[in-house]
Amino acid sequence: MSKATLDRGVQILKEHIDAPTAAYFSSCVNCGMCADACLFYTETGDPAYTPINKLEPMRRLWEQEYTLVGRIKKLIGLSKPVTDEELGEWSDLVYHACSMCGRCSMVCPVGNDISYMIRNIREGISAAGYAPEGLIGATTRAVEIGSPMGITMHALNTQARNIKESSGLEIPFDREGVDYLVLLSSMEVINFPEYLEAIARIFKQAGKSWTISSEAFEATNSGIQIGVSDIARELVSRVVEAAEKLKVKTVVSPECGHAYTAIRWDGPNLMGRRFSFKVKHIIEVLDELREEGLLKVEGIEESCMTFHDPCQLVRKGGVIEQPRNLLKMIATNFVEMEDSGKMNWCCGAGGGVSAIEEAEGIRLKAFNRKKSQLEHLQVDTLVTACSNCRIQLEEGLEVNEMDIPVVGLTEMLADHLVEE
Amino acid sequence: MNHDKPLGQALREQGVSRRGFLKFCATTASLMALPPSMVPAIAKALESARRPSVIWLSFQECTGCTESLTRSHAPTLEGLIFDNISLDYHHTLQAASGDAAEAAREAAMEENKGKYLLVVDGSIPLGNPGYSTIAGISNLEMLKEVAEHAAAIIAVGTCAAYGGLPHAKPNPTGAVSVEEIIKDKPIVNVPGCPPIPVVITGVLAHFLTFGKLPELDHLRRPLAFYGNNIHDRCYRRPFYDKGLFANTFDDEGARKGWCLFKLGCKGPVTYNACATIKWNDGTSFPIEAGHGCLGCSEPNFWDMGGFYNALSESTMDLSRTAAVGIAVGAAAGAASGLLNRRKKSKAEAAHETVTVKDLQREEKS
Amino acid sequence: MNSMDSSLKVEIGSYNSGNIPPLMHEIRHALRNLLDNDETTTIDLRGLPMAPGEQQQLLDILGKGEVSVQLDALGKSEITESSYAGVWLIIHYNNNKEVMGKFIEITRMPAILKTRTADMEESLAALQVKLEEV
Amino acid sequence: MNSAEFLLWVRGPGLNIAMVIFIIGMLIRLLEIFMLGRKQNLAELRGNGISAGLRTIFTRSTPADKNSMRRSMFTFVAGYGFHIGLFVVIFLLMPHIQLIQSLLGFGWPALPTPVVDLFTVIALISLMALLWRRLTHPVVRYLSTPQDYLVWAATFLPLLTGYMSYHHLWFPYSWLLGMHILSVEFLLILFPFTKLTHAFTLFISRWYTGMMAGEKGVAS
Repeated sequence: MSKATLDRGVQILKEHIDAPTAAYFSSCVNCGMCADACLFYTETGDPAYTPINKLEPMRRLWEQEYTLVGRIKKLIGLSKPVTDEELGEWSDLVYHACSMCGRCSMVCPVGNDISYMIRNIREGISAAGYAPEGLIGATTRAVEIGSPMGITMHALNTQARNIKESSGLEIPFDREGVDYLVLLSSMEVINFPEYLEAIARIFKQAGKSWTISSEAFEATNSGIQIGVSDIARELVSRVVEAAEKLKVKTVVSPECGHAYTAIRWDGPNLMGRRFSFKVKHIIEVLDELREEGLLKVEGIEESCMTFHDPCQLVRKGGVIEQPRNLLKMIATNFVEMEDSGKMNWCCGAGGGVSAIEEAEGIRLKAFNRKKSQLEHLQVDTLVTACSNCRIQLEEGLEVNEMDIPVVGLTEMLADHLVEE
Repeated sequence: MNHDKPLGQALREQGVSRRGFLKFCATTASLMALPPSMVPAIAKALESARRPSVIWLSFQECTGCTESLTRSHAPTLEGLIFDNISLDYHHTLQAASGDAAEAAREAAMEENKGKYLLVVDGSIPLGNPGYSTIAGISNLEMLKEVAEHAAAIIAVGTCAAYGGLPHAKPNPTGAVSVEEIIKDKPIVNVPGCPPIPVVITGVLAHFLTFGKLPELDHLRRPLAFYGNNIHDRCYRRPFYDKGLFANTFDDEGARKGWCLFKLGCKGPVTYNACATIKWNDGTSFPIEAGHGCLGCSEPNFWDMGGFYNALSESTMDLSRTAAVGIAVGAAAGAASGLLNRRKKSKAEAAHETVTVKDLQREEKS
Repeated sequence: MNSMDSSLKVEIGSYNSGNIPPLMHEIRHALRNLLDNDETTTIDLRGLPMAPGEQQQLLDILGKGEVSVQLDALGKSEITESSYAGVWLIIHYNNNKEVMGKFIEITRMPAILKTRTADMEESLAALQVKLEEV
Repeated sequence: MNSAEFLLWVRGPGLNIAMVIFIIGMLIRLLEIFMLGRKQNLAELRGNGISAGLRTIFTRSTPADKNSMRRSMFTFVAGYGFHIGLFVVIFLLMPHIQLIQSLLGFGWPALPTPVVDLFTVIALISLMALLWRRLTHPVVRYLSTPQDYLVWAATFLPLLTGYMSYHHLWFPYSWLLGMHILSVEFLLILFPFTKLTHAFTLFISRWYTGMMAGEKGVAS
């Protein structure tokens, strides 16, 4: 029996209101600058999509519960309580119209980390039962099947077999004591099987041992997106247990944004303990191999290309220079997109937006930002390092009838490996 | 001199030439702080002016105001004014005393009923009528009696105008100003401790010349003399604007004559003519002598938070208030913070693991 | 001079109320007006805030001209034309030689110097009487 | 009440009342924030959070990047104009320094009054521009609550009355000075209970945000 109620949502919000949140709400002066940084506002012009507005129920709850004046106002009936209707209404704002890209957190003049709070308000809204159907479905599949897209080991095995047949490369499963435990996102398994082969080729050339855990190959974490820490913890713990069981040195997050955040930054905090292994994004690993001289490439891409920075890598992960270092090995005609790096604009599908069917309209509208950036640049190839971004970019370009191929950085590097 | 002759005629009979009369008019205009262009109008008015009867009552005062007046350049043109008013009662200056003096007052009141000018210096004690009496008559009683048929009242000095030093906390005699007692007569306040002598005579000259009181500000002070504050007319004002201040009475700034704001000068909130008319025959005034303005022409000037505290400082000890605030605030903040922590811990303790089954509401599924 | 003197000495001349230049402008303007419209202007120096020494500074700037007249009526008066023709300085004293008023008059001839008609009529009558006596 | 009594009240009891409410209120607000606490970050850190937090306290006073500045140009210009003007007026006008010195026991040199006057005008114009924006810009109008307008007025009044005092506009100086001090007292009393608190808490916000980002190796 479901326990989702308003009270539960409110109680969970109370758990998540901490000192930073209180400082943030105390500091906001409604200047509206976060709106200018949010593509859901800039591409729709709807003031309701102003980032700080997406937190209004939580702000009121903080005021009513955790400030003296708010408590007095509540006591004498001067404050507006948080209601079911309101949380239902706000569900659209915090799930459909926010990809938790964190641009707002970078521009806020008083220094509020708005996306940090969005992550927390999702906890309350989901516990109150107002998470979007699509995300609930993905989360349920992730918990029950092991992958938000319902991929099973069976599908992965088939893929491994195909790779073996076509290239002769062995995909190692469940090997102990290897250098890298490679995780995959279901999107890669379904849409971009080239990734796995690329990994196999690169590690082979570099002479690194690696493996995939048959118990935990999925990197994505729907619990993070929907905002349920309990579920996020369960999903992360599968990876952690597998990594510890196989005694690997490093867990490698795939070309995915939030998966990296989920394991690298949120993982230890969800588990409540430090990890015995390191967590790295595949791009970080590749850049390390490059530094060590273990990544030998040949041939140059002469087409004009640019790189789309996944938000979770740049603004939440600090991975900014690595992809550029790698690209420069194989591309001469590399141009930076406007606002690239730390301030890059989101593709519009992060933070779970891509899993919400009802959000398709706004998701494609949000893509207009990327579209105009790309129109401005006139590139031949768009490179990125996140499958979720990649799917959104491909879809957006197709809808807008723009013929620009979107390529994963890992695959592109693998294509240039020196054949031995 | 005949009481009933117009002033112009009376002066000529005294042998004052027409040039002398013009000089008299020019200096009178200057005295009243009226522009020189007013001289012809003043001459015309003075030509036909008739001398009024003046009764001067001194209550709780120090005689400083009378001193200010009489110690100024006598005999002077102001003296001439006094020659042309009939000072029928002034218990410090008159020769008569005792019953004769009181009789003179009563006679003047009777003779000029409704036309005489009443000048008051000193405050009136309301605490006990016996605190200050003249010929056995309490100040309150005498003021009421003389004011009843006065044409107008001039309250000379800060005591008569606003209660003055006797009114200072804790005001043991219950001293009040003239205007707090007399409500139905035109009153001019000529405050100052003491007022500038030419200001006193200027107001008298105005009454003599035009037969009415000058234009007043919201504190019933003649605008001609009290229209500007000391700060705006002060020759040290440029130092204020440049940010050059004396920090002590003997530092470089004090020697160079810089602004005295930091040393407690009340010039910015004091309306008086000291900075322009100056004192002692136009020689100097307190700021020129190196001391800040005390604000003596303003009500309650003695209680304005210390003569040597800058105007922008608090009149009370803020540091103690701040210390109390910090102590109370820290305690209250800690209490409120602890309540918050308890609330949060309770919410955490009540936490039940959210599973995928809990994500949809009953009514929805 | 002892040390007391030097420590308490006010440095005259370091003051500048800034009032001299506008006053000079006013005088210039009044002189222009006198030439163009034959209008006289009187400035009462008592109404102007002056720093110590500034009034003397002003008088020094104006300087002394050709005419200097002494009037004796209700005490002395000094009427001097400054080095700028048409700009007069008038100082009225009382019988105690104290300054009662200080004016700058911009005029062809200060009004106080002109003989009054009434005085002349009286003089005429007096002269007549005198002649008859002779 | 005459102007002298009024001035006496605002300089004495009024200022004391306002000051004590301000101090108590702000301490409550600050302790409420800090005592809510935050969980320790167990992830392997990429950078030093403390130095990043300290850095962000300062760097957030400048635009994140050129394009963000261009997009929010109006807010930037008016915001800078207002805040810089206000800072200069509060901390570099001699009478204000004198008050602070009487409270803390130390002071610092002042700017010439006409310069401060110029900054007052800048602050006043900026504030009016920001109000205009609040009333007309769809986002800011949408976000604005009655409190925003109250706080605007409470900030505008001390600047306006201060400006009026210096220039003797419309009322006698003593009344203007009294009104000026009273309006500051109004501001002080409102301060802890409105978003005016941001003047203090923004440093906490920047600190936390800078630290959390810095631990991930992101310069925020």
